[in-house]
Amino acid sequence: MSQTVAETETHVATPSVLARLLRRPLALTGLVIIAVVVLAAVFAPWLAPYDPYEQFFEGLTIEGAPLPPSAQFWFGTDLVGRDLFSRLIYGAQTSLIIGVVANGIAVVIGSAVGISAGYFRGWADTVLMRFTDLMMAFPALLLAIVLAAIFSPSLWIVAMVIAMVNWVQIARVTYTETRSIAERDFVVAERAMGAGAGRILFRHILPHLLSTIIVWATLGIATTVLLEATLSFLGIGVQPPIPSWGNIIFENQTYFTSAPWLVFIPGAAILALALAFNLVGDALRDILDPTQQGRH
Amino acid sequence: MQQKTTSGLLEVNGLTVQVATPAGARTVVDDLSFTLEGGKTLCIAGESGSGKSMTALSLMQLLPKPMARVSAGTAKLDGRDILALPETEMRQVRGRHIGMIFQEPMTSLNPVLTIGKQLGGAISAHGGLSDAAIRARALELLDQVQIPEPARRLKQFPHELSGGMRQRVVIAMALAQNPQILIADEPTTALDVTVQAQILALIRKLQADLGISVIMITHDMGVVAEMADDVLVMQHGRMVEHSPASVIFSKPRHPYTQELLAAVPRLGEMTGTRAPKRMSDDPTASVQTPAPAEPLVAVKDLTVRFDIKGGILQRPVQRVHAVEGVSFDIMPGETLSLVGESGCGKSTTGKALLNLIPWQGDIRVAGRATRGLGASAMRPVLRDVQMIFQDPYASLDPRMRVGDLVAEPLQIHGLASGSELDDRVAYLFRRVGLSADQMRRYPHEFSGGQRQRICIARALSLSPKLIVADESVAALDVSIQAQVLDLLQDIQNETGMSYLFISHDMAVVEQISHRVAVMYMGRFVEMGSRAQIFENPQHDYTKKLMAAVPVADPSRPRRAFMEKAEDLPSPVHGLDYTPPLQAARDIGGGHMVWEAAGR
Amino acid sequence: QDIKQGGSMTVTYKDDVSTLDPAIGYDWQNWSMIKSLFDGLMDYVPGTTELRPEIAESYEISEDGTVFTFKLRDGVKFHNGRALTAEDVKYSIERAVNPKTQSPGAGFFGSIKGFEEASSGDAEGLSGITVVDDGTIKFELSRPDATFLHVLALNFAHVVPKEEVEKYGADFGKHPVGSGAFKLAEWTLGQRLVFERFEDYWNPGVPKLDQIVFEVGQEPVVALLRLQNGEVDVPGDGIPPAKFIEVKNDPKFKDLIIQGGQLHTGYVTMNVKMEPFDKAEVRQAVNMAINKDRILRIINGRAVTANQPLPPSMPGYAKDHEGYAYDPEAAKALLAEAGLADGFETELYVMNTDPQPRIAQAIQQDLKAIGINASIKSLAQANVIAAGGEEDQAPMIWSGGMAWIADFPDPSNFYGPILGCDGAVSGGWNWAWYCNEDLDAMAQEADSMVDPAKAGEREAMWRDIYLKVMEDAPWAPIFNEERFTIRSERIGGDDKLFVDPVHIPVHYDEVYAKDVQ
Amino acid sequence: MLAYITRRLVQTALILLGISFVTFVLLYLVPADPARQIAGRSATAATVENIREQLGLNLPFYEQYLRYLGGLLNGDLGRSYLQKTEVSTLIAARLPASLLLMAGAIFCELALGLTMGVVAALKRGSRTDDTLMIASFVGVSAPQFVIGILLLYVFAVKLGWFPIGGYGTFAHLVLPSITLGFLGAGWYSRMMRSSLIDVLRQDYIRTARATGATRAKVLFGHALPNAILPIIAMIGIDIGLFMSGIVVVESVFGWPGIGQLAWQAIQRVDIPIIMGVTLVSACAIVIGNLLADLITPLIDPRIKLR
Ligand SMILES: Nc1ncnc2c1ncn2[C@@H]1O[C@H](COP(=O)(O)OP(=O)(O)OP(=O)(O)O)[C@@H](O)[C@H]1O
Ligand SMILES: Nc1ncnc2c1ncn2[C@@H]1O[C@H](COP(=O)(O)OP(=O)(O)OP(=O)(O)O)[C@@H](O)[C@H]1O
Ligand SMILES: [Mg+2]
Ligand SMILES: [Mg+2]
Repeated sequence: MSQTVAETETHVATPSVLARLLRRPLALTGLVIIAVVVLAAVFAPWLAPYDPYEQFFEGLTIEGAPLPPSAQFWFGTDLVGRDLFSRLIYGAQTSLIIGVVANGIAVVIGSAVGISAGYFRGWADTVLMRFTDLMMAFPALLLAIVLAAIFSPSLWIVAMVIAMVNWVQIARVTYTETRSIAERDFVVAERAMGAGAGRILFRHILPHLLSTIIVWATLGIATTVLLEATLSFLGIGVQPPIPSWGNIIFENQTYFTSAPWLVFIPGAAILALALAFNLVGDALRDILDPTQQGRH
Repeated sequence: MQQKTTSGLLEVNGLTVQVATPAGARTVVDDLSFTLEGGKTLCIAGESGSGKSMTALSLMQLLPKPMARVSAGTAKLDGRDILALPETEMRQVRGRHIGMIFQEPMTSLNPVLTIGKQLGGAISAHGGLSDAAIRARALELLDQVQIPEPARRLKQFPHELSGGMRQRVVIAMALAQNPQILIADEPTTALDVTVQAQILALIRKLQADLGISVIMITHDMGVVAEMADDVLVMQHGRMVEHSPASVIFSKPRHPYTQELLAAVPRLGEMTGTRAPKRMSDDPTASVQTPAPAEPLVAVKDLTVRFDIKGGILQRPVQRVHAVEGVSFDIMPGETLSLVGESGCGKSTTGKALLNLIPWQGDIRVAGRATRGLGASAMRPVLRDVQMIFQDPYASLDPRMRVGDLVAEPLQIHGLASGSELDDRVAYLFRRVGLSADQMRRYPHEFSGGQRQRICIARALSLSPKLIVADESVAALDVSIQAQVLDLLQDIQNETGMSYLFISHDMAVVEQISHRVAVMYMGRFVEMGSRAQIFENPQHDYTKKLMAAVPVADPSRPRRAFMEKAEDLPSPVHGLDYTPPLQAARDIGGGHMVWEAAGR
Repeated sequence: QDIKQGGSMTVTYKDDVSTLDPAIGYDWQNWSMIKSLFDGLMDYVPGTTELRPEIAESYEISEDGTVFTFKLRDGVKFHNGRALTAEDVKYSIERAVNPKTQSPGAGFFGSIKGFEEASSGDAEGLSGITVVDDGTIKFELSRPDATFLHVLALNFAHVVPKEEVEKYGADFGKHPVGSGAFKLAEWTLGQRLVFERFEDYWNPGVPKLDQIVFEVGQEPVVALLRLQNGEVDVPGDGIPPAKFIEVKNDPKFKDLIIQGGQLHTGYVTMNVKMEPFDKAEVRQAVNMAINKDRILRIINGRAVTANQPLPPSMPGYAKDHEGYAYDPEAAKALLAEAGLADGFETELYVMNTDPQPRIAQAIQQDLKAIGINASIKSLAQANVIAAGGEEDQAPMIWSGGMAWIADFPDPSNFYGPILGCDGAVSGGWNWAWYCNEDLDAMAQEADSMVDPAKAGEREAMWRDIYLKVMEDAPWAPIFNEERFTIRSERIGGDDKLFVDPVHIPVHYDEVYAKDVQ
Repeated sequence: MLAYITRRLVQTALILLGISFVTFVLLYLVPADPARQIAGRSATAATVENIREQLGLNLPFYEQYLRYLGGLLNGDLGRSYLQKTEVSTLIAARLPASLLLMAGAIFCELALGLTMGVVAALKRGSRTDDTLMIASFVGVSAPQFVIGILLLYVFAVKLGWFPIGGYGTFAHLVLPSITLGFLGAGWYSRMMRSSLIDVLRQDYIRTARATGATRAKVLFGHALPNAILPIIAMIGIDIGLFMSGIVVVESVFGWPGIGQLAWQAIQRVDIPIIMGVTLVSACAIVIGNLLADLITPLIDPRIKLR
């Protein structure tokens, strides 16, 4: 049938998602940036020219000013005389750990809440979604700040805090989607065959949510990286001297006129990483979501 | 009537349309030529995907932009090639010279603008009219398309109108600037038969009154017979036959045309037979007339109401009376058909049998009462009752292989596993006419008819005693529809399966049923054997339904124009609504007619 | 001099001005604002720490130092026009002591008779204050108090008119009415305050300016940039580190920078109740491990190294004390002596505003060199203070940003709450939890030497106390901050006025506008 | 409609109740003692105890909360511990600045975002489209504090076109608005683009074109009213983002709004202010959502308020 031909074309017989990502220039750029950051984070001890914690005596001028980029210190030094380049490389670890762990937890919590509320309805739906509504109405940053103040901040606490703030979006999205999938004929058909909730949830609904979840997970990493940076920027993030891109800016922010490199280089790094995840996430959204087709 | 001229009003020559696909350009309309004469109706017929819509869109230069384009051909209108006109000039042609009606009345009106705004926009598309003049013209147009209370309609939004009304508005918009040509792309496919009949009659009347030429696109040979002066049959983008209507129906030359016509179920063709079509061919069939025995399914006073919630506390404020006190039995090996128009409660009745929705009343399946059974208690019942859903594609999980999908019921009920399971599934595939090596494919890799077979295979896997087939052929092209119907009947012949066959198509129902129940507004109005219903319809509604079915015979006198359109009454009522009493009347031989009590 | 009055000045602050109620205000921003809006019995000679009477014309101290009698000036008026009387003075001090006022300064009046009863709410007023007549007031103390005149110069002892306080109730702090050189003309919350010259001020030559505009919510860096643009006259928070070198090296601005001492010490506290800081050797080792010169460099040399609690400009400062010199090797040896040759893990609390975390990191690196692994806890000020007030929470705190700045220039002011046993309680400010009964007794003794003739002896005693403290080394003093501030070219006045040790940061009443001269 | 609004308001009240509870619990857990902060460094233990009593801080948790709720019902947000002022006065004094900033940001968002989105949708697939979409990605990825500092550095410090922070004139508003609106502009342009592309594919657009309507008429009369719908739904979410954004933007630009108030209060654990600002922000978010839900049916008649 001609109809079949047409549909085979739209539901492409997947030449892996990765391959399709690589075909898009923007997504490719994003992947390259992510790869660079990941490599930097993983191989930091080998890549960094200096110990990121070492406060060099010659890292400050006599007056105590940081040094601008030079052959010795590629990105200059910070306000206590440490090598900015090395700190950026180690800072990538922090950003990625937060991005992956915090966001991973958020994704798990969010999808669990969304799916159960969306499928089971009734009181589970009411309780979970009212709670989600409540969390939606919370100004996220304020919540994060208060949480960070309660549990005195550390890398893992920051990750938890971010997870507790970020799951809401995913819960909403998976909830709506689960509800609509649960109404779709094939789920009704499953019920007509006598299938139980577990089977329907895990074999039929979850696979359909997977692409949504993947997309939101990547987009969420971008948000998470930014949120961590913001918390650090406000001085309640990862504790010094552990470098994170956000707290490098926080420590140096007032120097934006006298030592702009200390603010704008890490700023550019955050931007690049968030941008990369956004680009990849968006491309995934395109690739994995058949309703968004017809772009690019 | 216009003067017949030697050269037609619109002359299309060598029209070729290509669409861009990942695999390169694909020709979807191939070298199409025809002439539309003034005041005549040209029907373009053909199955889904044959390029009918593309043809129409290319004449308006409205092809979906980057993907599709006209790669060759001309279309002369008043000496100008409208395929080659620049956009600004083409805009003068659209609406003024050619008006167009689209397939989907539900989506072809802008949901956020009032009817008045949209109609007004169409009237004044080329400017220069005062508001009063626009309004006057709008009222005139609405009156012309027989919409009651035109002044009120102007203020309404599309979603506040029924499908039929909307399609009338679309027609009014197409006529707004007095075009010479009206292109109607499947204008009635999405509508109920009774409404379809009204719209078709309306188009004919307007054509007669205004003397315009019509290009009518349809896949329904019945509609063709009702409307066409000339017929152009398309297949895979090519024209296979182009003749006057009378010729096409009496002496179809091309095999494809013949096939198309053969597949069309014709209302009344089975007059005089007792058993369904397939069985009558085969007198040795095991079950001819169902022997009076214990009913397989007994439904008493089935009532389904859906609450509409609202107010501060989200309490129910209104109620949809989807099914109201319906009772029927289904015997082993029998096909009971439910017919009726959209929203009358057919699907709801079917779903209630499988406990997919909450209901009241009493349902017994093979003697077991199913009321209030939980999911696990229902499981054994579901071995006896299975359902095939209206849309085969939607009811197959697109991410699973079809083999696994068919195997699922067996796994759920723990009936087979391992190689036995594979064997059973392979058997089921062969049984529905698919090859076992297609098991590893995904649903989207099949055609509509094949998918419906997969659904049937899945329903069969539990060897149920009853299958609820909900509009199982409605979405299919006629030729495929015929195949699926045959398959269902073959299975019944072989296994003595019972069907609850849900359909809105009287012609299909006539072919397959032992007994027929006509539904209207959640109730039965008439029930009886096929012969009783089709040869001796009693209830007005049954008669109206049958009269509305277009008949694929151009020689039949065309139906007269009907009264002003009316909206179907709504099944939504207040909470305190008590449905009026009905009285059943048995007029002999199990032929029941329900009428309002006290008549 | 004949300095013409008139003109206006713009001052910026980062943080909001919370309240201008003299009994309550205790912030960097409002301290000297209150001094300009209100007057007390005593004040200091502008730019110095030398006491002089303000609305008191003269005073007498009894032989035993327990009775102080003040004669008030004539013609002192409140901004609402009413004449100020001795009754007001009494009311104001009693108000500060009254627990309902929740004054943070109530404790300063502890030596006045009847304080216990009044501060617990059992008595209405202070029995030790007597209004002799409209122009005379008498204070009776329960014990001799050498600091009492300083106490009367504190904001908490400034005079408020009862009727206005009662009119505004709890909101008096937003509608201050005093008898000071300026009165409040406008207050847009969170944005700006405008002070206007009080025409009826008792001292006709003061103030010099007609108007002061305070803009709040301005980051110090922004304030300085605006000063460079000529929009701001005095950045209230001083020159931010980020701009210091730049303006210092800018010929246009370098002469406008003013340097002055400050009654401030930055130190690291070590909780003597927590292991291993319960061992004096460990605390001494920490003192020796910190490279204070490098820390000075990090803060662009805007301080001098410290080796004792008192700042150099404080009476009682031990000039020739050598303290613990920077010597990591010796520090290691000390650690080894304490049985911690392998070092240990600990935590260093620090407030999370620049440059404190940076200083903490420098300290951290120094400690690491002798094997102490201190992880940094950089928290909001309130959280650090809360941790310091618990016996078992914060092993080490870098005091920067929350450190003690003396309320008045007397050595006793550096002891009680932060090193004495009184402060070593839950919720106290003695974060080292250092409590030496002998020293407490000595302090008590020193403070009862009221006789001005014995001032030298008293000073020596205090010097001794602080040196003894340093033997136990509950603190590692790091530096004494120098104040560096800048003013616009338009504003004139003796340099001392811009680094006034009491009217911090600027003596608003005395500076003048050059453009009206 | 009325029933709907009433129900939503009841829901809002419940949400605010929930938020007040959660915030109260969280702040209760914050390790800082307000009484000691008020008492100051020279205070005796007795003074601290006395203050604690006056503030009711020694009451059991639930009693403290009920007290707070009681005040809340009378419109009393309590008094700031450190500012010694009614929280409602403080917030009222600062709210106009924040609202102004938000208005500026919304303007930037819409002006920039919608224009970019429409242009990109109309020029789909072109280089313009690509450039605009990359710009929008930068918008959604850029940390606000970096953008803020960068704008300040370039346009205020280096070029001197705008004042360096502060509040008062229109010129003061420009940079903070852009900073705050940048993120939203990115989102909006992308949403507008895909929404418009989607709408332009709809049948009713084809119907409109088939009547011979001009491109402009089709775009403005038919497509945009539909394309704008998903963006209206964003209002609520947007306000949530703003509420987070103003803390950062106001601190960078010294803007005297409630973000700055909140930040100062958090630093000093001034619990009544934190509570107050959280509730006001939550209110704003909920009201934003309510507005979005009320506006949508005005544009989209299919949506009925139930
Ligand atoms: N936008 C498009 N992009 C690519 N191919 C298309 C597009 N629209 C239609 N086609 C293909 O063009 C062919 C002809 O489509 P057309 O819509 O003209 O069929 P039709 O005869 O109108 O069918 P139906 O009865 O289903 O409406 C089909 O094979 C279809 O798959
Ligand atoms: N879950 C539901 N909630 C509310 N109303 C419903 C629900 N399901 C069906 N209805 C309503 O019940 C009525 C009967 O619906 P049903 O699906 O049974 O009609 P149908 O005869 O199958 O129509 P069609 O031919 O369009 O499929 C309709 O008015 C429908 O809108
Ligand atoms: Mg078509
Ligand atoms: Mg149905």
